[in-house]
Amino acid sequence: MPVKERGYHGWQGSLAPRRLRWLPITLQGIRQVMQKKRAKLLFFFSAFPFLFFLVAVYVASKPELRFLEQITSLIGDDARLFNLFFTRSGLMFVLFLLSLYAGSDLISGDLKYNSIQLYLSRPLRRGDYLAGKLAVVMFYLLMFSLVPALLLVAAKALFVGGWSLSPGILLAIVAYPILVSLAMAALVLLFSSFSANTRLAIVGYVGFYFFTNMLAGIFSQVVFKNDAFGLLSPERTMRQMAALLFGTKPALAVPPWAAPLVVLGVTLAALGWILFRIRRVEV
Amino acid sequence: MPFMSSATVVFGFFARLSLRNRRTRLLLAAAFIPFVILLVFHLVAISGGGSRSGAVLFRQMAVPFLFQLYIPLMGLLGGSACVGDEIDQRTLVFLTTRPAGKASILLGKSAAQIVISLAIVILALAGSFALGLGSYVFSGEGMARLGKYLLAGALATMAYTSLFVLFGALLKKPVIAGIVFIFGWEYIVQFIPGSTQHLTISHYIKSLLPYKSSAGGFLMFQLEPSAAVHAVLVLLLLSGFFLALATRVFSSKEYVLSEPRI
Amino acid sequence: MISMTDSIIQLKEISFFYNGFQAIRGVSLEIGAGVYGLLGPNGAGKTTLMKIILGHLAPAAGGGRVLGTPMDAGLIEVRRRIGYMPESHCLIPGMDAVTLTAYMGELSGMPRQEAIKRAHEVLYYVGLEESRYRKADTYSSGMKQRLKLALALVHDPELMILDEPTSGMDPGGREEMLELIRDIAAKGRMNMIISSHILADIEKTCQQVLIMNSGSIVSEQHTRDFNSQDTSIFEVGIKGDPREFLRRLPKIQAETDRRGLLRLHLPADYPPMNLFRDALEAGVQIRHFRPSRLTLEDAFVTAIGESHAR
Amino acid sequence: MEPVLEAQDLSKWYGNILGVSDISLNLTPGIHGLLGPNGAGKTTFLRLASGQLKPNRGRIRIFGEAVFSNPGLFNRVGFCPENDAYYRGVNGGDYLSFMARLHGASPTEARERARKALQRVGLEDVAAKAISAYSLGMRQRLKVTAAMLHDPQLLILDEPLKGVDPLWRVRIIELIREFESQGRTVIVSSHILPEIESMTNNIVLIHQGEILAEGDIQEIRGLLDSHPHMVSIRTPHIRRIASRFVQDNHVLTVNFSDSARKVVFKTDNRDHFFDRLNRIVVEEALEIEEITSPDDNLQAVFNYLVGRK
Repeated sequence: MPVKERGYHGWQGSLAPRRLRWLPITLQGIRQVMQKKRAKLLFFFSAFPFLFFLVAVYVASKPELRFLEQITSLIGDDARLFNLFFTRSGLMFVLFLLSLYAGSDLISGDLKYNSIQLYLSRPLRRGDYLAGKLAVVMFYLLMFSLVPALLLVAAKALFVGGWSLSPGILLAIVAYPILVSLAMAALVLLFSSFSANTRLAIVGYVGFYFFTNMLAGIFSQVVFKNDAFGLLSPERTMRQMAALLFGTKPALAVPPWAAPLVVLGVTLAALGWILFRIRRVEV
Repeated sequence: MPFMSSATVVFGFFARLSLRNRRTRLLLAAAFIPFVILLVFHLVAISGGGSRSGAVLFRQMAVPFLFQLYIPLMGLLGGSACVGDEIDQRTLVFLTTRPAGKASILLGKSAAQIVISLAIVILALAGSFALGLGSYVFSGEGMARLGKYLLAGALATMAYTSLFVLFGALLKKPVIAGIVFIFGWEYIVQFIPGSTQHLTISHYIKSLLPYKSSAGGFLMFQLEPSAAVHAVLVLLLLSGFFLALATRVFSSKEYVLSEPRI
Repeated sequence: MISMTDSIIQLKEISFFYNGFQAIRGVSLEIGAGVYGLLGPNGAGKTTLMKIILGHLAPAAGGGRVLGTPMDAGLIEVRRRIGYMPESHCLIPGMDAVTLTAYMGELSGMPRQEAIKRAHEVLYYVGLEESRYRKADTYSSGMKQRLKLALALVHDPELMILDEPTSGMDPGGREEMLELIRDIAAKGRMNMIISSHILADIEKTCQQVLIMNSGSIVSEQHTRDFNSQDTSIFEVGIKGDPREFLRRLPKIQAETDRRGLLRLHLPADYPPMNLFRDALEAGVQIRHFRPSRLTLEDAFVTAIGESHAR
Repeated sequence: MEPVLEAQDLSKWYGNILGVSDISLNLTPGIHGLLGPNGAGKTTFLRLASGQLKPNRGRIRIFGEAVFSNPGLFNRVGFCPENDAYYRGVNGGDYLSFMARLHGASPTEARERARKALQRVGLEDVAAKAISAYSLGMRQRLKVTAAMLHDPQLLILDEPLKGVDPLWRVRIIELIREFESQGRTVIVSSHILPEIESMTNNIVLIHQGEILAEGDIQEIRGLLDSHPHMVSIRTPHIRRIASRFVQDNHVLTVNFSDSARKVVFKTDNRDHFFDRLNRIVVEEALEIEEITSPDDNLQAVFNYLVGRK
């Protein structure tokens, strides 16, 4: 009878080079956010805009519910419907809260507990680390923007019993949430990478969000009466971009390329800074 | 060791420490955002750009930013750090195993935090005011106006910092609670007319601000101001009360600096 | 697989600076298969050198090959094949030991199911089987040390770099840790670099020792060379008053070591057995008696010199 | 003698995790070594002794005074915590000056005390360097000297030698012994047994939150008389020596090892055994190469008491 020898045993498998080296970081991060306190509660409230629009789509598809027409007329065409869902349903604020909840401690926690060296002792580069963390936040943001939007598309098709969506709108429905999630994830991670102190990250991100909104409002409407200042606010910039993608009337009178340029610029700058910051961490 | 002298020593050390702190530098930079904006505005105006007066910019931008956003958030960061940093960095033991009472330690630390914050707020307010209102500052009326802003700013800084010192001494995660307080409680209550407003700090601060127009937006919403003397007294009393309570909590509570090692 | 003749690490003229302070001063070295000890006082540059090998720090000058791969270009490859146990405590809060270990395995390129299975195995191996579902942040420092070893082992690397593996462990735990390290080296044919400032640890685990001081390697030798005997020095442990005993001995050099033992330098004309007679006459018992050996500690002190102690 | 530290039925738990339970202890001047495996409750005990924690049950008094919320006591007590903690952005000199100021020193006096304290542990050259740039061992030395800063009567050191390199370890042990030689009290916990041995014979063994044994290391030995001791002798005359002891009532077993030059006795009375051995060696002029006790160290006591072996 062969008896397994006591003591150390090697591992017989082989370590395969992975194409998506960052993927385990993302999956693990997603699981960890799920285990946080009050996660379920937050997710429940985050689904409100979707539930509301689901009801609206249903009502709009039923001629017998005509007495609600005043409401349903607002979502007359697909472009308006999804534009409203993305920008006027409180979804922006929900996404802000979600990014704060999922992302504010993602890097600061690793700085505090000295765990970046755990990652960098594995076959990972700093960029892989950042990509993995970024994808965690993006996952939750997409879960409550892209996914419900696609569900709405499906619901509409079911309720109405036909397919009426134009490819341009479908593209916008997919592209908009991805852009928003990327930008927001980059922003929250930017604040998270400032220090090992998560408190600073939270206060900084919250302060930034409210302050830019305040500033954009005052500048564009009171002081300068120039819509370009509206782009100071992430929320207004996103709305502007949505209008552009969905072909609805934009709120700000600025050139069409301005909003995407701001989003892209801010995102790239944030990612660049985080990489620079991680590089300077002594592991 | 006598209470006052140990509080003074603690105050001196932490005041100097916080001057070198990155967080203080970040806060200082943030406080001067309105100032920088005003500066840019003037440069643009000189070259023939903008049309609105600096006074409007000061009132519509600098005041809401500083009072509504900056002072509460700085109070939250600085106040909760008084105890929070000592726990996070596990340095509390260095202070509590010396012959200085815990009350004097916390008061010294809080005082250092408040003094630094006051300096920042006063500098930022006065700078923005001067830049926004120009030569008006040097008139008697302008001085009085600036005085009111500074008084309101100073009292707000004290009240918020003291409150969040208490939060820091009491709670494990003071920042979340603080954010809920600032953007939840203080914000929602101002939409409720009547005496409920008296339960917020911002009500008394608003009562002290030298202009009462509601045109400026959400800061002035639904204001039924209290008398100035009344507001000053309440803010002072509140600060004292929060600090006293914080020292009580800090003196009697035990803080476990790391996980029990079992 | 690396054959025994290949060199595991080759470094050429490595230099490294921290804010203008030269932490590594032109270190060149060649390490073959086997277990190497890296010994030196705090601040000698042991950890820095290890981090350079791992690619955590980029040397200001010099380069080399690790496991046959060029250091800079093959960063990912090198990190896949090395297991690193850092000195500082590092963990991901809120994760239990199995999850953390499996996670690290996955990051190293193991399939998830395999990683979980292997995590259980290595945790059992390092003696954490009973607390493997506990959150790692509630571990005592000895348990964290074992966990870090498990993390370094999970992907069965070719080279392990262990930075102060026994720091913060109680004596029983320390012995077990050293036993594990010896077992891994023997059964797993693992190549290792172990840093420590505890001499006994290195003596017990390593075949070769590199002594570092102020950023340079000051000495390289076989551990077995330390055991050459010097018959004129004896270690003596007595029960009773040592003064009376020492008074009876001829004028000799005597010092007390950290364990309270006397180190006696006997002159050639004094037969060592006379110690027993003198002890009897002085009314003390000799309870410990052994020719002193040149220990790693002596080698260490000689190599580093007294300048450090000042 | 009036005890310096006095604990009575001291118990402390964190939630449902036990820290220490029912510790009763009286410590008099001298060095006391606190030993126990990781998680035994050493740190919890020392945190109770330094007033960082409140006991759930029982009481602890130092110099007859309660500890929690009694800052005045720390004029006479110095404490070195186990955590590797420090104020970011502060240098060693300023840190020690601050600590001295908390003891009521004037600014100039504080700087002078800080300078001396740094000198004591060889850190005078890095006085102006940020503590965060120190190595672990240097920070440890700084904590130790900070605890001694005000020349206290009682020094409590939690793992003071952790991470300190061998040369400085010896120096710190010397410092501790010098400190004690002036009639003062030191309580020190350590993982490294030879170091406790080189500092003191008074040990307190803690295990799973309880005191296992307390007293002189020899007394603890005495307690364990049933625990037989091994004595190993290397000599060319193993059979002659063995034959002298075979008849001895206090020799339980005699083992010859493979090398044929070594014999290992197990005895339950070491005093008697060594007395006879010394006489035989002298009387019969035997050649002895080596006498060692494979289990005669703290480690053996420890292992025996905590039941590892």
